[in-house]
Amino acid sequence: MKVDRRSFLSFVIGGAAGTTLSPLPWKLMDDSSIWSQMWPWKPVPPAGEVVYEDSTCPLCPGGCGITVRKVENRAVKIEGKAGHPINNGGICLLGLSGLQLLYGPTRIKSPMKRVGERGEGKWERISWQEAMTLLSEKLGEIRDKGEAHTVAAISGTGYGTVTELLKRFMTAYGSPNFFRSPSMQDTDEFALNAIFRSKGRLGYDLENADYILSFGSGILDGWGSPVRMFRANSLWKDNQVPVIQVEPRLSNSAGKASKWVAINPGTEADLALGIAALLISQKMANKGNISGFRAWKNELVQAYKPETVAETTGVPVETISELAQGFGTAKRPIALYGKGKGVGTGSLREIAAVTVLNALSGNLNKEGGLWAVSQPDFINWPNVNTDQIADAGLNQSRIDGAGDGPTAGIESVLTRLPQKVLEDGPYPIQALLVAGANPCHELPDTKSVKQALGKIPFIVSFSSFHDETADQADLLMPDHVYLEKFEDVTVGAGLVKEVIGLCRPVVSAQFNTKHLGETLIATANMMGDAIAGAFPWENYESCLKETLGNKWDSMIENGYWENGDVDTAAKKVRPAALDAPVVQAQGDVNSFPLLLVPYDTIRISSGYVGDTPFMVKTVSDTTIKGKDGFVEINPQTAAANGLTEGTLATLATPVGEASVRVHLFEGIKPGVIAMARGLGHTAYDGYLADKGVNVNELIGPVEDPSSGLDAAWGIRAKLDKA
Amino acid sequence: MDSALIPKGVKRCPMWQFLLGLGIVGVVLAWGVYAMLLCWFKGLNQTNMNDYYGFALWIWADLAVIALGGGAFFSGLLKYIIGKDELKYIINYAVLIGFICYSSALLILAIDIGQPLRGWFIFWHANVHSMLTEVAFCLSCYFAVLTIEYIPLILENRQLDKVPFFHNLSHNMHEVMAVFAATGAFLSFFHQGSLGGVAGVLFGRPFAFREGLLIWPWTFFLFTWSAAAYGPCFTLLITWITEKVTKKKLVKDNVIELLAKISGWMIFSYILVKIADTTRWAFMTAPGLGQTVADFYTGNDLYGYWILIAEIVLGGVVPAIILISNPLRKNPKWRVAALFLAVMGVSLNRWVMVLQVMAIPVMPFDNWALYIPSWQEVATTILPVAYGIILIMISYRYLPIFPQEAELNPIEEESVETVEAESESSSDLQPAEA
Amino acid sequence: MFPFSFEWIWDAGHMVFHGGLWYALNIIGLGMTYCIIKAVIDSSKGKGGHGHS
Amino acid sequence: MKEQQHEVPTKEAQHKAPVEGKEHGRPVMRYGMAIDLDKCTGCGACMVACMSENNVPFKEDESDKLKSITWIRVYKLTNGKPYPDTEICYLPRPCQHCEGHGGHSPCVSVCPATATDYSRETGIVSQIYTRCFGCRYCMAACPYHARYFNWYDPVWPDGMEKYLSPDVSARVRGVVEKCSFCYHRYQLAKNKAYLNGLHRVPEEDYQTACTQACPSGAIVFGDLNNPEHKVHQIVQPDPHNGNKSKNPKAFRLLERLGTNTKVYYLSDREWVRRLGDNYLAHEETGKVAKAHH
Repeated sequence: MKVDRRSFLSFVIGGAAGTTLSPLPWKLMDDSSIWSQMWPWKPVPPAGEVVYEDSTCPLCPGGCGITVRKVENRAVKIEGKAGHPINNGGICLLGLSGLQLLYGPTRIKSPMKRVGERGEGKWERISWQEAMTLLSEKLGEIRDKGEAHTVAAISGTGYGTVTELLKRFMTAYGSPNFFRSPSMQDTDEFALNAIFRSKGRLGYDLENADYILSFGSGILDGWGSPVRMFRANSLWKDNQVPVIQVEPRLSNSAGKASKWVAINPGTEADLALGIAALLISQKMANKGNISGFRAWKNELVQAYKPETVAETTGVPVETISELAQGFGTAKRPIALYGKGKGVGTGSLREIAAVTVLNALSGNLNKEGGLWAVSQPDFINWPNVNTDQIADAGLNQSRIDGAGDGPTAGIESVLTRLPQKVLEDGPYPIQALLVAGANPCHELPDTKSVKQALGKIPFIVSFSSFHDETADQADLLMPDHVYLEKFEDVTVGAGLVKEVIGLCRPVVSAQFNTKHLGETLIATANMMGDAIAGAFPWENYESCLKETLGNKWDSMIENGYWENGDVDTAAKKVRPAALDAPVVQAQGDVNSFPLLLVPYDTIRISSGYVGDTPFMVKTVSDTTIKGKDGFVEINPQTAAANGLTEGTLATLATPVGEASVRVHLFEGIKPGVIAMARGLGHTAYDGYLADKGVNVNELIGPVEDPSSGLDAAWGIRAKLDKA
Repeated sequence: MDSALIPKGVKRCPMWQFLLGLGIVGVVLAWGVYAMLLCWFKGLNQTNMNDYYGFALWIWADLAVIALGGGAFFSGLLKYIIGKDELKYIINYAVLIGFICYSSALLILAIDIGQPLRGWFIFWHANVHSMLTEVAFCLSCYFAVLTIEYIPLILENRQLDKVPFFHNLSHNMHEVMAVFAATGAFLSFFHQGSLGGVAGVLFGRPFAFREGLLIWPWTFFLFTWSAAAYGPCFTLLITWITEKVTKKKLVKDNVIELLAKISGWMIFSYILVKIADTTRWAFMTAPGLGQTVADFYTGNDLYGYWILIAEIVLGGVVPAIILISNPLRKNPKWRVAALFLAVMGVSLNRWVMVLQVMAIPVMPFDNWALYIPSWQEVATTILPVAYGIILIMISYRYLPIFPQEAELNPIEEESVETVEAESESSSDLQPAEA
Repeated sequence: MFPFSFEWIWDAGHMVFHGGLWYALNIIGLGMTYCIIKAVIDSSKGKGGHGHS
Repeated sequence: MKEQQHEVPTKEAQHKAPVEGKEHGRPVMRYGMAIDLDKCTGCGACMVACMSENNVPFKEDESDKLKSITWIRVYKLTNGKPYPDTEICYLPRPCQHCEGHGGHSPCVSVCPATATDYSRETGIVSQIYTRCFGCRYCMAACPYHARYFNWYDPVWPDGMEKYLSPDVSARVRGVVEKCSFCYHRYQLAKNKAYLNGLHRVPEEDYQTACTQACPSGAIVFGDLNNPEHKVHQIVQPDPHNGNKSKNPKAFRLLERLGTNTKVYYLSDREWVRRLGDNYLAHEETGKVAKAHH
């Protein structure tokens, strides 16, 4: 027994000593250093041959040139294309993170048809053949009943072959109800139409201007072609060009401007006219560009005395005359129109006011001035010879009444669609095709938009992503993502030149998706000669080549086609609606003491494409915290309402209600609160969904009587501690 | 039933009581172990640490226990090198407490690092310019020394001592203990100092940064000095608590008072230097880097001037005076109060040198960062305490930790016990060995 | 820690630091070896302990 | 351990040549940046360019900025004045690649495992992910919060790992990472230069991802030691005054701490320059910063 004890102890000690002296611990150490740096779940990207391929970024109207770095067949990085006429190497964060869209899990991976309830997200994968059969049969039915006009289509923004193909499809099919989702282009075309009485768009020769007066345009927040704007801004810094930003909130644009003029929201037109009046009364005005000048000049000077303007705008008299002096004495001054990213059309009066101001500077269509650029017209397809069913349909009035009354010369008023659908007038919509648009998130008063879609029996989405609208669809026919396909990208966006960029397939299609152009051509061919006849091309690529004609070669070579000297669309301004009533914010002052204005930021994509994970990561914690979104409020106003930094509050407007957090910001006018546009997604995945509030749920469209277009710039609101 | 293992001439509580005690503390221990495993397997996202708070509760606990464990090396120094022989009556306990503190410190470090499997890189790829490297080396070496100092104590267990080899081993180790003690002191000087250096060298953080001597910032010397000064207070405090729990007098007052007195003078001298250092830092160092005391102690909800007062006056000047003055020191109430204050003081100092350093913004446009530890952090910080209590319970029960206990608490019918012990000894050996 | 791990340099810093380190390690190591060996010898001489009586 | 060796950029660790003078016959380079804060618009392109270049991971919720890995982070500064005199300015903050005194940057000197190093060749502060064991001492040492800890294992949503670049290894949970001035791009450029028989890397061949992407052209990157490089001409570093810039518009973050950073900022606005360092009430902007110790 004693032996036991001793042997036991010696065993323990001997064992311990033995182990330490053996190579075992050393081996284990060595191994641990290997394990701990190559766990199986750590991805090891395969290396390989590196190549760069040029393409164009269509994610916003900017049309930047991009270069994609590839390792074997994987795209690993998107960079700005050096030497490109628009961005020359620069690129924005959305463009940079395009690969997260390409490879992202929110892609729709194959055509699908709905099996569960609408919006329930239950889908059944089907073949393209099935999908196109489904579509063509459904449309065929409606058409055969002679109700072709009850089919509506919403396309993405911009001018291009794909949009035109969809339009053509609708024409051949026999429906007048083709809609384009709102963009700066509408504003431009509308301005040309209403004030220049011509077709085309506005062009701003910013690089050559020597005095910039921006009426709330997000020069650095995504207005126009964002990267071009950033570059222009740096150019201005180098040349000490004064930049004046008129805005109720200290946006990035205002923060970087040489002067920020804080103004009562919605009174920009008055300030513009006030300055115009001063230019005239102080003989600094050049009437050469304006027709019917004498008719209204005295009226104008009378109506917009500095004191009156100061009263309405909240801008001190001396500031107004200072601006007039600056603008009047500058050689090449230019005034910018279009709030934030310039997507909202705004009121005719406001466009007119700013345009008049530019006209008074005397350098319309001159270096450093505002240009009336004629429309791009490289798409010259033979007219569709429609059959009588189509003619019958096309003879029906548009459901939104676009083109009649104040909206004369306007193609479509998408913001009117939901209301018309809800009130079944003039006729119900039986089918809706949505391509490159996400009305359920982008349009004001999204609640009624969703209700409206709920009333439409058949909805087809061509979206590449599981966005809010796709969630409401019955049939998904996913389009390629831009990096997987050929497409022309016509860049308007306030350039004083014509640029057409070319998207090309940098990588092969990652999923079972189909180019929208192909889908349209193929479907058309399945719908009988009447429609098939309008699509003589055997596939989209040949259509594109044929359409671009001699431009094609240079586009293949450089990735873009450029035309430096553009034709001007008009020489003279015919002021309109200067005396039109001011478009007020919806809601009454007593029950809604505050003013809610949405703001745009380059870090949040507010269009058809949602924010990428990388972009969301750059959004500050005073914009989103966890799932809560913030409203910016002046400390004064906050104190008056018993709110402190980060307080949870209920934000109510005549349109909707939301729970938000409060961020105190000195750079916003007391009484005004601001909320970022583009948040509050309900679709997509956890990297984007349920973050913040979609401001469109709180703001409804407000129609400008003189244009019929939505001119809402904000809405009355109240904010109560939750 | 385990009486065969219990040292001769002392009385221990019945087994059931002992086991009950173990059980209760064991539950806390288990909770801590669970949290520890969470941190190891799920990673440090289990904590509330963040990129501003890279060092947090744990590192504070680490610095604190090492400072408090300083009692071991300093009383060792006093006994073996300086020759304060009376201290032999408390040195065992000092060693045990030191052993607990240092093993805890090492454990905490092992949990705190993001890649525990690579922890040994700190030795293998040592960067000799890093204070942390110095800490790691000296800490582990000194822990070895403490183990060496603790082993003879274990071997003196009644049963183990019967094994001639063990008997001789412990005897021989006692012989050369002075050498080990000296080495221990040497190592302690450096790792205690380096721990001070950890904060002091941060020239990017004006709140922590201190000028110094050669490569060593003043905090290096302050930390060593404070550990030597405050460590014994902790030893005495724990002794007092043990006496309260066991309801026995375990160490004679003259021993206690001797150590208390030395500690008092050490704290006194330390706090003078500390005040000098603080003044220099507040009026020269920090302003030279563009920050003022106001930047450090205002503009946040937690760290105010109170912390400075609490550390230096309450935790320094006051206990120093109490322990120096004979009448106050000899009065148990005052003495114990002083010990409490002292322990609080040094812990607070370590807290300030870790957490407040992290909290204070350096870039003018940056903000204060305050953080609340997650339960996993708290649990893993309490873990060592539970472990310490258990180790003390077991050691106290089976080892002759307090040489004066038998004398101070004489008991009768000793013979009976021993007889009983002999007869049962065989069956009771396993626990002692296992 | 060892001259063969590659970040090792033969500069003053390394010599001082590792000098001190290895010095301490050796004392500890040799001290313990001494104690153990002596203990083995003593036990074989039958000194101490009541274990084997 | 063999595994780490190939991870170590060049052999900086071994040789400790003086920071001035020559290195293996090649002139010593000090790569750095000049960021024009008046041009910077806070658009965030640099952040995303960096994330996509360097395989930086992302989580579902990144709104806790104290746990969000952004090698280059854009801070929003304000002059603190009430409406309507409020002004804002954006300040992009990559790793400042401190040289400290003789290469003793705050973080390098404290790393216990030599997992971060100051390159005598390029002046770049490297981070060796496979050597770092996550003690986070370097993070405590960095006053710029330029270092980030991987609190979580990086997880890319299904399919997204396809875009990961092979030039930069993905990091695992528990290690520290930070801006490397796109060091891999330097290595590529160096190889190219070698093949072309050049013994210097041409300015345009080595540019960081953020510099390249910045749509405002606010970032200028290059060798501060090389008079031909734009960054040198803008900054005009004064070697006799702790590399302080001779350009009155220029300043460095926390210059007076003696971190001797290689990222310079430019602004016309005095309040912006003053926010770049800690000043005592009576001190004049830009006057006090003198390399300390």
